[in-house]
Amino acid sequence: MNPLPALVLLPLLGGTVAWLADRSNTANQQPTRNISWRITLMVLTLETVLLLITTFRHHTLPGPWLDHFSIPWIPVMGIAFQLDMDGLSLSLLWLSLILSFPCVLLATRQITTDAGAFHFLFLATLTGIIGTFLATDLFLFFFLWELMLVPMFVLISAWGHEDRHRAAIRFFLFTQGSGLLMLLSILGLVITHYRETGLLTFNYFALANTPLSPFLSMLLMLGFFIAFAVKLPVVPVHVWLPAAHTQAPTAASVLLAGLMLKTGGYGMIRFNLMLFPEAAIRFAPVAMGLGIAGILYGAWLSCAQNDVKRLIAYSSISHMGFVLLGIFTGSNTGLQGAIIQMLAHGLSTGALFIIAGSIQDRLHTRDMAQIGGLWASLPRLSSAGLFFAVASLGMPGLGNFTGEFLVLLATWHVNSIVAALTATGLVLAAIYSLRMVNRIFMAPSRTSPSHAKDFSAGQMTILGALMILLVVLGVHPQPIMTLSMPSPLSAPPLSDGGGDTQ
Amino acid sequence: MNTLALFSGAVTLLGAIMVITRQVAVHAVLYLVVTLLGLATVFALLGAPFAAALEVIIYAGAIMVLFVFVIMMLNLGQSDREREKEWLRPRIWLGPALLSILLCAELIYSVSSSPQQEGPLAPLSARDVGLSLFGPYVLMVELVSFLLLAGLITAFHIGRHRTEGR
Amino acid sequence: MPYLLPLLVFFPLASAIFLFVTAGRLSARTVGWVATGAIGLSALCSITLACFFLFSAVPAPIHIILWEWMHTQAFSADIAFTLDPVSLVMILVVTIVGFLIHLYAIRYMEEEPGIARFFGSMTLFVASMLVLVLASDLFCLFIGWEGVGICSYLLIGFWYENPVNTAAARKAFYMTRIGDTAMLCGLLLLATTTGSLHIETLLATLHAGQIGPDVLTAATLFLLIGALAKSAQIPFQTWLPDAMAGPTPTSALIHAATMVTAGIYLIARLHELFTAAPLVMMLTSIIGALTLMMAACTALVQTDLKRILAWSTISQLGYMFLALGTGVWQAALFHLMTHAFFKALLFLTAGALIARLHHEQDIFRMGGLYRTMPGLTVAFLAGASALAGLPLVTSGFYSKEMILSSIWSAHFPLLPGSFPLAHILWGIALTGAFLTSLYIFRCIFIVFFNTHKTESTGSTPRLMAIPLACLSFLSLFGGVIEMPDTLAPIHLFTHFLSAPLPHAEEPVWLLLAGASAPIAGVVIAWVLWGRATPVMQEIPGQATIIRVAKEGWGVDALYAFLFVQPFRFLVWLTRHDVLDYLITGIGRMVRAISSFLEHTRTRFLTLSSGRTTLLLQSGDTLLARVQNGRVRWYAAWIVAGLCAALASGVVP
Amino acid sequence: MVALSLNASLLLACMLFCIGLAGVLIRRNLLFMLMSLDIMLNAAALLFVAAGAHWHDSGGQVMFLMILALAAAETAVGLAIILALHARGRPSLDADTGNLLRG
Repeated sequence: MNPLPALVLLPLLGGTVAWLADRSNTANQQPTRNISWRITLMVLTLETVLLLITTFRHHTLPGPWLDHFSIPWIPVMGIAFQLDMDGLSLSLLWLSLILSFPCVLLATRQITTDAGAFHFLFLATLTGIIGTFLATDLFLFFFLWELMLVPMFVLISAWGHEDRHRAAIRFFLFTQGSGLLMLLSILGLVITHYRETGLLTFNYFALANTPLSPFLSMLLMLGFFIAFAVKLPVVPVHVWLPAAHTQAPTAASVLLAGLMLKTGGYGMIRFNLMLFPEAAIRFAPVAMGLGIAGILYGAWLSCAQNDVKRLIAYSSISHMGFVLLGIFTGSNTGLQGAIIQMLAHGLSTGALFIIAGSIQDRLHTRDMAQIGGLWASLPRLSSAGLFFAVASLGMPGLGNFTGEFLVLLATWHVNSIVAALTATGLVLAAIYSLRMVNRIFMAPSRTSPSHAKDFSAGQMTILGALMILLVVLGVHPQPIMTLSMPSPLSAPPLSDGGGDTQ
Repeated sequence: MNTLALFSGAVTLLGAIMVITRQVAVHAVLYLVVTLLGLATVFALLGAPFAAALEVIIYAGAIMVLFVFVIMMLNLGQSDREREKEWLRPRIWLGPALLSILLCAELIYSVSSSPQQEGPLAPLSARDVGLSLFGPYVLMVELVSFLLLAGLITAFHIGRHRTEGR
Repeated sequence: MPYLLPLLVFFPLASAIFLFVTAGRLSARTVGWVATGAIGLSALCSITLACFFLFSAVPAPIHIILWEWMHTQAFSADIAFTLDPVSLVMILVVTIVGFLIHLYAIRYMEEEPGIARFFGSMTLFVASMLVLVLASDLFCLFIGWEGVGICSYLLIGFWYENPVNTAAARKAFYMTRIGDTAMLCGLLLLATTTGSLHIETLLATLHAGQIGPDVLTAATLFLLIGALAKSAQIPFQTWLPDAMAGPTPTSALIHAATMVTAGIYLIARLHELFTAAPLVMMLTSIIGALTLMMAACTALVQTDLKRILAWSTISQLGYMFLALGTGVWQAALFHLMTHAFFKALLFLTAGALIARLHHEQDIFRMGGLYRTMPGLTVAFLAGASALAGLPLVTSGFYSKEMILSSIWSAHFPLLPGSFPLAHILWGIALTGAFLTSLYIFRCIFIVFFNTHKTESTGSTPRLMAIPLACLSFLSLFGGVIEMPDTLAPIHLFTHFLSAPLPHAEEPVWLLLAGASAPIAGVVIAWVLWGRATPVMQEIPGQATIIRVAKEGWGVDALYAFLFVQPFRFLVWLTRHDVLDYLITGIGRMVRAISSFLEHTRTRFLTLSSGRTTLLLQSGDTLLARVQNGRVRWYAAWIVAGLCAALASGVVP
Repeated sequence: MVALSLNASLLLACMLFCIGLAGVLIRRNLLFMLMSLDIMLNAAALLFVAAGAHWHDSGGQVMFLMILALAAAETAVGLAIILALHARGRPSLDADTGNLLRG
């Protein structure tokens, strides 16, 4: 049995089960509490087991690709349900699962209104994300890409905070609009391929070898780039992000920041760099410029925010600027830096959103001017917050710095002045992170929330696991770097019509 | 001859104008008779003696008598005359008169703009008329008989209704 | 033996993690002892290593690679430790002084509610500092470098209830972070040039001549900026006095003995690199000289006891930079060591004193304390004499004398031989020594020997007294391992560090000058403040220059005016996302336009329909009037139509 | 014998018709309107006769006969209506009051 399709579909099925269970449960006379939550937890555990199997399965494939699965889906159009996994996918899949657990354990249990639907949507989004990391059929990729959006849209607009509708609609418009551009690019690529070879296929590996004129390849690449840039997000099209992150419920914020942004980076590596290498090289200066703009702009605005979640959201923009910069430096170092940065950012920002969400649950405000001095009453939460804030300011020895350092190193090879300019982003990072720390955690206690409950030991264990992972990423990133390098295209795993490969 | 034609035409027109301007119905009828007689002269001058005869006999004779009878039955008096006078203010007749004059001018203009045609004018005797009347136009004669019958029945019906209404 | 190196770091690190995890569950005394025990174990390790080093036949540096941090095509770095004499000196200082300060802090911090946080941060700091010191790879060093920064931040802002403290903490972190960023740039430059940040590889590349002079100058300049920021030299000096907001043990350990000397250590470690960049060397020495002078002058007018010590630290660090700039890094390290002893002593004594005076820090409100606390007086006197460098009996004398004598004979290759920069610098340093002695004895005379002013309570606990005693001993006699040739040819320290220096023949008057300056300072201080009726009770605060000097020469205000306020203002100005507004604005505009269009259309339609209705109505009435059932009117209409038809037929 | 040109008779017919028309339009009394109508009919008849004479066709006089019959029928019906109206209490014979569609 190949576990890849199960990996993709399991959350969706599990989500449906959770939903139905919740509905039948509420109809019951004596409802079991949190039944959908339990099912979700079970699904995630099962998924982890599957991923473990996938990771340690004996790989028989030649070449660097770890796993492959393909069955025809719409054969007339050359569309297949095709999944492939390489180290990059695998590491991002692990990130997805690792982040989902804290989400479910720390953030979704509080959902009381229509919990079944919430968990269903949560798992559906997760399906989209996991599928996006695995799909190598462009149509399937697009399908899953869109699948990610709709549940997230509903999550934000139904369970979000005060200004949720606007935020949700903005999120949806931006991502959906850019997704359409990507669809155009996919179709353009497929049609070009069809004209050249007479073979109608959406297969990633087949399409990778399509001969393209420079202009056309630039055009198609831009289509992909814009879609991924909106997701990443890159500066001029980032405006959906602060609102969406701020207004989303905690679990959705974590999904958004921790995972969904990574699909943008993943897409850039997998599709922009690999499908259109020449165009990407020609486009690199612009992309790098955008990356630097993102780093500085995000950090700068982050310095001025008073809303905790907004501050974290802008810091995300800054961090993802490093990812963009790293991807387009055109060197392996930069690429590895970008990947490490994605993983580390997922962990640190995800955790920060969990903490911000917990603060909001306890104090019912996100305004830093009103929170103030939590250390005395919530020492565990505060120390966790301090740790992740320090991680996000780029502390050497933690994952974020590794990523940033590698990206800066690669950038320095390209242009030292640009890299030096980028490094000033680190100063700004220190300013906004410590500003947050000194407003929330280490500050005169303002409203003494004596009734607020601190994190329990179990919850701290989960956050502790994230901390350990960050430290590992920071001081011993080599195995992960080796693992997570995207496989080159030169060795596609199998020719067409492979079916299940065992 | 020309003089006679002009004179008869003038009498006709003058009579017609008098008809429409009279205040007393009997006067108008009398002027109408004059008009018809003038017209009969014109017919005769146009070489249609049969038509002229019929004009005098039937129109000026029979139909006008009908009018006179009716006027007598209406029993009109001074009040009617006053009312007619009331109704013949210039404010009332000026508009229709102007309209008519305009129409007249247009008609005259269009008629006179057509070229003068002097065809051979030979009189058409009653025999010619009778021949064509019972030759090609026989169907029309039947139609006219129907028309007269219809008129007869209508008049009778209206008159009878009145008597019954009483 | 190599496994002791990771163990050295492990003890404090483990204790830090343990303390953070069990925060709030252990008693204060337990917390203190756990931390002190861990540092003690580290100190034992370092002493063992030192013994091993001293008594081994061929003392070779110990290398240990723990694991590879990363290896890519263009760059590789390892998490690796090296123990050579330079780092051995440092680990001895860090662990022993650290141990003593921890011991002291057990009692000092006993009452604090956040004691676990305090000791956690302190031990974490020691761990980071050890990583910094032991790292054989500049990248690894940078981990420790930033680590000590964040610990310093946490400890300065320990009493976070007061916003002034957290502001000071952030100020310290930001300023050092600016330097760190510059240092990171230097590291990146070196990394791209050599492909590795391993110090030995770096030096090998340097000796192979593969680093161009421009790159070298730029890289060392960047590193220098980092070191200056860390060591609070001009232009970064402003954070250190504010950093005194932290608990006194923190000030002693981090902001006097160890962390602030990281910059000196970095340059000493990379002295070969710096020697190859004469411009940067000269810059280093000039900045050092300026800083020492400026800081000494500032210290002279301070009234806050801890601030006097802080400015004095900056001044002493200036000495070290001066020494580094003139190439005698051994002297810098020697002074670093002795300074760690006596400055820690001074801080701890001051802390004990302040604790007993109900947190009174103004020296002019103290006085005559030698009667009530003779022990502290002796300790403070020991520290002060070492700081002033009273000849022969204090360690400070030997280290300062070493610096002074080496400056005199320093050589700056970039300058023409006739320009006596070395002599000018020597003059500044000598004046500095005089001022040092002046300000610290001013402090002593005012605090200990004047009329009694404040009530003091309790007595110094034994647990606090023991470290003071140890440090007093070290301050007084720690310097005898290295002496000027004129006195005795003892050069244990320099021999230990490197090949023996070629000792130029020093004139005796040089030594005499160096020895007499502190004595002169003491005498003048006694004249001014020490006698029963002092010449000057208080330095007049009215004079503008004094006020300015008291505020650190207005640099703070200048920075606030130049950087902080504009930054705050700009951030405030741009607190809203312009692009967000732009796009939202476009959206709004589109909506406004469309609604305007809609409105206009509606209005137009309403209007036109109204008009049409009106028109139709009027037409309707007209038609209705036409349709009046009056035969004559119908006829008239027929006629009119006929007229029109005819006219249209006739007229054209 | 034939002394009138077609144009002259046409002119006469037109004028006569317009006078009749003016009568119809001007007079409110039904009796006068009826008389004016007769004038108009006569004008039409004159036109037929003149045309017949001009083209020497007896059809014109046949048409005259038909108009004669028409006029007779019309007059008969019209006068009957006038009498009926008069008998029903509208002695004024005002044409303008007959617009109310009421028996």
